[in-house]
Amino acid sequence: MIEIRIHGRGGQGSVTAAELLGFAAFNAGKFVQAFPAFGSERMGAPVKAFLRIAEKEIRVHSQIYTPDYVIVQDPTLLATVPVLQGLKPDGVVIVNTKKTPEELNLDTKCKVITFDAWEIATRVIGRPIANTILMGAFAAASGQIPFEGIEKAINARFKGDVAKKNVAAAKEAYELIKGGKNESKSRSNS
Amino acid sequence: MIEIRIHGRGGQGSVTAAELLGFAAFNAGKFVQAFPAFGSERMGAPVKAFLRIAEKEIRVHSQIYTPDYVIVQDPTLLATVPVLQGLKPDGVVIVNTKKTPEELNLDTKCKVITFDAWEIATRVIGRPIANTILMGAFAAASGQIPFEGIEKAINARFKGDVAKKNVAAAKEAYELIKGGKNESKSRSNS
Amino acid sequence: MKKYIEGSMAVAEAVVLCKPNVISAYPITPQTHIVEDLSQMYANAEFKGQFVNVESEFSAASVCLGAVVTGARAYTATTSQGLLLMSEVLFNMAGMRLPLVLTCANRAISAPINIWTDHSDAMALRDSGFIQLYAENNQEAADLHYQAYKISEDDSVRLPVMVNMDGFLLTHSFEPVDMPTQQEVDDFLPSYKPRHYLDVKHPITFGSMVGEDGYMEVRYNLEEAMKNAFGVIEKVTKEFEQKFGRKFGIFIDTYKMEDAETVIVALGSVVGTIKESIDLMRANGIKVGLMKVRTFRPFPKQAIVDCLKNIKNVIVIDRASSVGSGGILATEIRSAFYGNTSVPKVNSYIVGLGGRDITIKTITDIVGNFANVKVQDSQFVELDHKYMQAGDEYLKTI
Amino acid sequence: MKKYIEGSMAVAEAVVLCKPNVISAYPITPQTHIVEDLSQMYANAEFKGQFVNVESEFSAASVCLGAVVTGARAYTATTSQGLLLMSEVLFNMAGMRLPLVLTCANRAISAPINIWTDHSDAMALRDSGFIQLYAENNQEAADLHYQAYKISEDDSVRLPVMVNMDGFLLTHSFEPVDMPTQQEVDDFLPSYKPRHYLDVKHPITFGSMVGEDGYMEVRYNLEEAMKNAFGVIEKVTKEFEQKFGRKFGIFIDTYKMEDAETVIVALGSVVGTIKESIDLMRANGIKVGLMKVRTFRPFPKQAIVDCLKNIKNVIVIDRASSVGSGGILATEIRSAFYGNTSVPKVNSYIVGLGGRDITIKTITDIVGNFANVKVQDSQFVELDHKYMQAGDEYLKTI
Amino acid sequence: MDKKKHLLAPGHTACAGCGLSMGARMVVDAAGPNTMIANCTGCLEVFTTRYPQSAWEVPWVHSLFENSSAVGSGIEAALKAMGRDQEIRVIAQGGDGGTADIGLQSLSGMFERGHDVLYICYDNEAYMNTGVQRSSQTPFATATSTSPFGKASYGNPTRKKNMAKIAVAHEIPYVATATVGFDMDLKNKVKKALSIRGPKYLHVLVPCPLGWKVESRLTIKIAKKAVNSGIFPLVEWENGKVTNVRKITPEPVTEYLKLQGRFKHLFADNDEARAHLASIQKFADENIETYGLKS
Amino acid sequence: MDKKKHLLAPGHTACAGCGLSMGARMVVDAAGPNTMIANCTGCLEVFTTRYPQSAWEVPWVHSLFENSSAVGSGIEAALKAMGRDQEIRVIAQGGDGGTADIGLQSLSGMFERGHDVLYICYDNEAYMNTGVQRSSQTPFATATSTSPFGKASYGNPTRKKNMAKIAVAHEIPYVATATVGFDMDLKNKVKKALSIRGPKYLHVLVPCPLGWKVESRLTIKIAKKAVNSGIFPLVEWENGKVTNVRKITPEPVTEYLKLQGRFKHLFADNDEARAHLASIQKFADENIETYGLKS
Amino acid sequence: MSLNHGAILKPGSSRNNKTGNWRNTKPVYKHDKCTGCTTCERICPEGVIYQEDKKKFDVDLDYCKGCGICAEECPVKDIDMVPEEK
Amino acid sequence: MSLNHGAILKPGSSRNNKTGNWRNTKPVYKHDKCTGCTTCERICPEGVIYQEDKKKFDVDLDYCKGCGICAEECPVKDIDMVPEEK
Ligand SMILES: Cc1ncc(C[n+]2csc(CCOP(=O)(O)OP(=O)(O)O)c2C)c(N)n1
Ligand SMILES: Cc1ncc(C[n+]2csc(CCOP(=O)(O)OP(=O)(O)O)c2C)c(N)n1
Ligand code: SF4
Ligand code: SF4
Ligand code: SF4
Ligand code: SF4
Repeated sequence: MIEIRIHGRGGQGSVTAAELLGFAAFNAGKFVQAFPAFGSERMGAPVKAFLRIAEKEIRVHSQIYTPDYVIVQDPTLLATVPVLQGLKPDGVVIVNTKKTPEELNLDTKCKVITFDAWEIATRVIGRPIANTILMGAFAAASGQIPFEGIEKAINARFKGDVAKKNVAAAKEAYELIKGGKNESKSRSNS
Repeated sequence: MIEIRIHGRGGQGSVTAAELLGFAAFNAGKFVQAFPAFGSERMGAPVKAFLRIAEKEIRVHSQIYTPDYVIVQDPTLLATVPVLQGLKPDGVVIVNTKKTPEELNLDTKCKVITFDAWEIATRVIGRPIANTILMGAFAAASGQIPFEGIEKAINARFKGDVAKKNVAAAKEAYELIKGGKNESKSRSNS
Repeated sequence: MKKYIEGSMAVAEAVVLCKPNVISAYPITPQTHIVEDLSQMYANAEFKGQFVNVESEFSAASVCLGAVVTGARAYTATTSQGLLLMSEVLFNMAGMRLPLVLTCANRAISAPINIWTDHSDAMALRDSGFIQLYAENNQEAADLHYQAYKISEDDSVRLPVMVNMDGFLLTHSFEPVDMPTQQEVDDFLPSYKPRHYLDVKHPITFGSMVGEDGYMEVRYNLEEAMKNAFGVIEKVTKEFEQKFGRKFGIFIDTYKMEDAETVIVALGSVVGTIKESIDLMRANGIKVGLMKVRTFRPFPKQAIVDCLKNIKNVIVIDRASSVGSGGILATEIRSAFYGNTSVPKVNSYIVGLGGRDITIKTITDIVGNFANVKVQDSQFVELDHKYMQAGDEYLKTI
Repeated sequence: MKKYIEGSMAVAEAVVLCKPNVISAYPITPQTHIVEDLSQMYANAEFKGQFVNVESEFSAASVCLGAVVTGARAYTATTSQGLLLMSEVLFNMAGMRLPLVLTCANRAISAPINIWTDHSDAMALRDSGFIQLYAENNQEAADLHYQAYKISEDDSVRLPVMVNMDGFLLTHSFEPVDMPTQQEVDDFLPSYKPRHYLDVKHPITFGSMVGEDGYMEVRYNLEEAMKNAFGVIEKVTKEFEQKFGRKFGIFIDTYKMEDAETVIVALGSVVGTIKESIDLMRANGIKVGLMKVRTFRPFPKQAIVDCLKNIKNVIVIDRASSVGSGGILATEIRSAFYGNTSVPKVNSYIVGLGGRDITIKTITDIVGNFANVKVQDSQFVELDHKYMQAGDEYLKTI
Repeated sequence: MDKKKHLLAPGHTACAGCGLSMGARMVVDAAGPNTMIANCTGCLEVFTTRYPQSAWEVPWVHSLFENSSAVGSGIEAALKAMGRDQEIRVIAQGGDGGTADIGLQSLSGMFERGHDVLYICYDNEAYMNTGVQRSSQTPFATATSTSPFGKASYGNPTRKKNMAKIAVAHEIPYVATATVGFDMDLKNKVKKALSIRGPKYLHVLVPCPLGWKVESRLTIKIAKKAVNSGIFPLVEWENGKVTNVRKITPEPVTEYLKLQGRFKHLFADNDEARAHLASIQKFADENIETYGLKS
Repeated sequence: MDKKKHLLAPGHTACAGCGLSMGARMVVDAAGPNTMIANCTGCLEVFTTRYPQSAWEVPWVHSLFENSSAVGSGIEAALKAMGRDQEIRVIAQGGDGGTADIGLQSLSGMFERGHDVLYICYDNEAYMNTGVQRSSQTPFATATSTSPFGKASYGNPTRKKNMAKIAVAHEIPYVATATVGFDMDLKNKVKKALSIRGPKYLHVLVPCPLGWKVESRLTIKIAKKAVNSGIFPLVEWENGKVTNVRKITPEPVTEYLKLQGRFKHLFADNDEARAHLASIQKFADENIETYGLKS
Repeated sequence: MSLNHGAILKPGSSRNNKTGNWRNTKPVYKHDKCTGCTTCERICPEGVIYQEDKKKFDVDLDYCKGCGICAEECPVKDIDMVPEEK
Repeated sequence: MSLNHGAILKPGSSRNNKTGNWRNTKPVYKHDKCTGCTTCERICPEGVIYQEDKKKFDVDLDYCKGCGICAEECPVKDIDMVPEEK
């Protein structure tokens, strides 16, 4: 079972991202469970969403405390939310930011992937909404879901032009991350 | 302990009669408990009220099923309500009616006392309200309460002229019943 | 002074002696006389606080809530449908730790609509965080109110208290009741000094939203307050005895327990009837005793176990049933014995629902029949289905 | 067909497959998604009955009541405050023997206000005469609805049913759920044919006032209907298994009980977490099993006793507490053992109130600590008071 | 002589001379047999449906005190959903307490949602079923058991909440006031209301001999006096506009008040009493003015 | 620069551009520090008082969703009983749901009993706290999560329940409508209301960027357009009479509607959409007519 | 056990309850002045005045509670209230 | 255990919650055209625009959520909304 935690802000589509990633994994024949960190938060406030992907039925119903993957939708969260908390030693963090992993200098030995999702979003989709883009990035980074799965999930949720643009943007992120340029080296114990 | 059951109709003051008789007994140093047969009845419908008089604390909280005394405020009840039910073998029934005990011909071996309370009421009080009058009758029949007790109870509830008239009416009934003319012979087993 | 007085009036007078600042209530049979008597005292300027006639029980409780957060002593009374309708507010007041005294003139719950006594109403609120006390007679009903305010407002408790008295059986009965003087009550019950209240000089925010990070701790504190209530109830009851000379069992009370083989457990006005029944049965050589539950919340497990552990047979009389589970008091008593080595046989009876009269015969029959009853089920006593079959004939035709 | 679907949506679709005539509900977190999904299906003409958007939960339940007495199949959903607000109507529907399915998206009760899951809400209604079923996951949540209508409308039962699913944990989780076709549901669930309903051709009077002479018998019939429900639930569950191929424990279900020395008892979504915990503990040689309570009303005493009587240690996990008494499920289970010769040690834990997450560690810690716990009290698990002390400093200054 | 012609049968246990029992019979007779009724708790429910006897000849349901309008909404929705709504009319009804106090919100909801239901408020100006406690419909200065006359109280301190105006403010198609004192008018209003689709509100003044402390034979008289003094104007509103009023030759309100024990204290010989009587006369005068009642 | 001058502190968690947070601050600032507030459950309560932080600088209490007016009544009664009522003003407040739906009855009770309380309804035209479900204040044809647009639905089927009119029908001394779009007017109305003894009702339109699907920067604009189109007239009633209206030079309602995602489906190119737009224009025209809004 | 799950009642079954014995006075028609105006029939709160003929009405004394309204309202005073013999 | 029975809060303690980091764009005053009309100060939903001088207002960026209302409503366009560097 792999566990994913997504950090974002109300209105940025973190919950949708978890849901759609789950859908893609489901279509790929996996058992999945996606859910928000149930809050009363309003637009702009920090939120979390969770996703489990497994090869057998998922029975546990608790939040995720030791994720394999952490996705950070908004770089400002790094300052106020403990996004790295509980991340497994061999875990991966994907951060939407202009900065390189080195510039970010997170207090972790895990692999850190960064890229400017808002830039892609603004350019390709026309709005700074990064959730589908981060889905593409996750697919590439994790190898858990083929890109076609992401595409199908996006098309199941969005229609027409919006869908097309989201797929294109996600694809760009997918290719970018697949390229591996944006990752930190997974540092060994020093 | 003696137990009294009063039958009347909503609006005829049966509950008040039980309450005031209780007050009189209380003033005479007895333990008492007075309560209505709790109903949702409206003016005109048959109602019941109960009274217990005892020499020691009354702890039981149930209705009265085997009364020592039954008081019937309205003769029409005789046809529809089982007023004699449970009456103790040596019990007494006091009925407000024009008829004599013999004319009434109740199916009981107990002592039956009848008199026309409405006649007294209409004449002395000015309204056909018989409850205080029946109190006077009960005091006379039972010997449980001195007439002064009845008088005090009436004065505690009513004011001025109304009180005076009620006392006078009750007194008339008291004297009448004390006279003993209106009673049936307590029939022995035949 | 001993007065000959209706139960409702005794309670109304007791309440006024406690000097609440705000009374708000909504009429419902059989609580009405209490409210009417209070209204009359208000009209006569004998009660000098605010009397708020509301449009529903929901608002009655809410007005009390508003008054208490403002630092006032408040009072309400209700029963049955009214208690259910205000239940959301009652859970809330307990959770907010607001002292209040509420008189519940116990009555059955609809459907079918029925205005007579049983304990379904108060029992339905047993999770709410209210302290629950049950009166045996009108003397106790009145006396519990002085005690209730003192318990409710104790700083280590600060929980609302429900004083239960059987509808009609107590509320509408005239009995002798010893009523204290104002001075006596004042000496016993100090004026209400809340720790926190709405005050423009020291603004506070009341009733905040507490998330997963604290809710459980707040609820735990509530449980602790209930535990604290044990000590406070004991202290207050003893102080009451000292000042007023009337003695109550604190959480439970007993009658002729010394050599009892069978003990009847009950709460409310049936307790008096049971005492009479016991005298009768004892006269016939049957060794019966009584354990009366006066404090139902907090539930006095320890006192109950200590009282009953050496008894052979226990009969629990419930005037309410949790549909699909059985007698409520019986369930809790059986559970209380859990883990005890010495355990009586506990039979459970559902009696007197919807005002069905409980007579001495009812009680003696139950005792007489004890041996024939299986342990687990709750038995409904004295059923007679004929009356309810009245509608059948017509229904068969349609 | 297996769908990847949010719990709320699964329930909404299940409800529409049951073809209710009238749906009426009022939004409240975390039930909202169910109602919103139903609204969308109504807007899309996928649900073809009447959808009545009301001004309060009281009216939502009342609209359902009106619909059912008119011969319609009805549905509502709510939770927490909403459940309390409509409680008067719910007691009434059960007393009037009106079938209904109500989904309760379980949530804590105020105060303090908290929108997260626990079972205080449904538990507070346990006397009401509603049948109560609890779902472990979204598959079960959806499936319980088809079964619930069939149970509710059975002529020997005719009682409303509350299907409980944990708020957020289930309602807001996307999981794979097998959804049947309309044909399959139609084959399983016949259309509603009430015995009596409002009909100008055969006028009847519903909801009469029943006095001391009959109320108790009507309530007894209600208890009997609950007893009948045992048989009907069994029949319906088995028929469901046969038709849909999914097997449920009928009143209770078990997991790895064969050689278990310690058995955890629970209801709701925590059951899944417990299963995972058990696998983990068994891997470490600890012989733990699970008894899940699926049917809480009628309370399946017999099934529970049969299941647990030979167990040494029983751990009851309650996600609700009766303030001043303790774990509600624990109390009933302890009571159920009353009079049994072979009795396990039953410890009671209050866990996960107000959305406090229950993790595998929570469960394994409880099991690990079992021996250290006194029998009688209900233990609050994993308290941390620091957070709630935040207000103290200011309060000390005023 | 058809002893079954009424849709409310005799044998019910209302007090002798009860205006409510009169009104309810007039309403259901006017509505006819294709009517279903949802009823609040209150005198009407208690005196007509104490097990094992019912006075109703039409399908009738009582659920609780505060929800007949929501139950009525559910009946209507069910009839619609099952295609039975064409031939059947739905009435929801209650006393003034069930309508204007504890049931106001569910009534407002019924209005707002536009259910095709006629709501009838039987206004006897207090909670009679529970023993004459004040309601929001109790007139100013009335003595009731929760607004008694006394040293510190002159009876009910507030004026009647104006339910007809509140209903009109809900912008429903039909609102009217009526009374048993004018039975033909009442029945016509019921029929007219039932001919209109959507929510309708009819506020019916029904004297209560017990609560008003009036002799039972005066029920009709007193109801007429309420109208003829201007204290209870008979008005119809259609789509928010007044379309009809009953013209009167105004009698002084004292003619109305003096027959009733509940106003006895207003006839004491002191300034306060006189001032209160004057206020009540003013209320009547305002009605006469506002609705142009003078014939 | 006094960073503490407001009585609603920053740091609350309302959405950016929330009209409700704006309105609440304006109200409490206008009322001043000698004010106590009872608040319904809803966005305002949730975003200002999530433990361990409060944005309120005045004594404030939240109890439930439906009872701030009854809690406010209790506060007022307590202040009176304890002789603290002279210097302190009481405000009860809630969203449109807490006011016009689930709390309507307790509000009506507060009016009827004559409590000296100012009630403020913050009308964002839906249940926002729970995710934009319709309320009785949701305008006709609005898409919400319980009145979505779809094959069988054109959004909300009913018109706004007219709360100001309902309040006026309760015959209370002061009723007014206001909006954050005209902040001075709003504050003046609060002050005027608080200068009057008895129950007062103020209905404040507060745009919600989330629920109305409007850009957060447009909150004030959209509020002004609501007024300037005539769809939300600004009116004051004193003792039942209109004493003041804000005059406008009417803009077409489409100017107001088209900025809002919740009305998007009304701009489809088909007859049904056009018919609905025309109805909405008619509602505005009726207001313009009724209140003489044209300057 | 009863079939009657919801405590359902038969329509009009209140006719079993003869309220006539509540009465203290009873209405007696003179049957002379009646104009056939139907007032009495329309307003009787029990609904137990029946038209037997164009100008002849009569009371079902099984139910009449003796309220006196018919006598009070009869415009031509064709009805007397007469004390019941008890 | 806490004294805080009712989960009571300190007034204005929300100031501990710096909502400034919610912002994507921030208001920047040009401080040239301002007429001192006070519009921005009055309408900021956070109440965090303060008057420093007759014609000089400034924003407390600790709390400003960047809604853009001040810029939108400023009648002389003295305020620009500028993207946050993140
Ligand atoms: C929730 C609730 N509160 C109170 C009651 C008690 N109750 C029943 S009827 C009634 C008064 C009815 O008054 P009204 O509606 O005016 O009708 P009336 O009896 O006067 O005709 C009351 C207070 C109840 N049944 N339910
Ligand atoms: C009895 C009850 N029902 C439902 C809810 C859930 N609930 C809380 S706030 C709310 C909506 C609030 O809407 P509104 O009053 O319009 O205020 P807003 O949030 O829109 O400002 C709802 C439905 C509740 N808390 N209590
Ligand atoms: S109390 Fe009044 S309303 Fe009720 S039955 Fe008697 S007369 Fe009619
Ligand atoms: S949802 Fe709307 S009302 Fe609620 S905080 Fe956000 S903008 Fe304000
Ligand atoms: S006296 Fe009354 S009940 Fe009898 S017939 Fe006349 S009106 Fe009817
Ligand atoms: S952008 Fe919005 S929150 Fe920031 S200062 Fe301007 S109005 Fe205030």
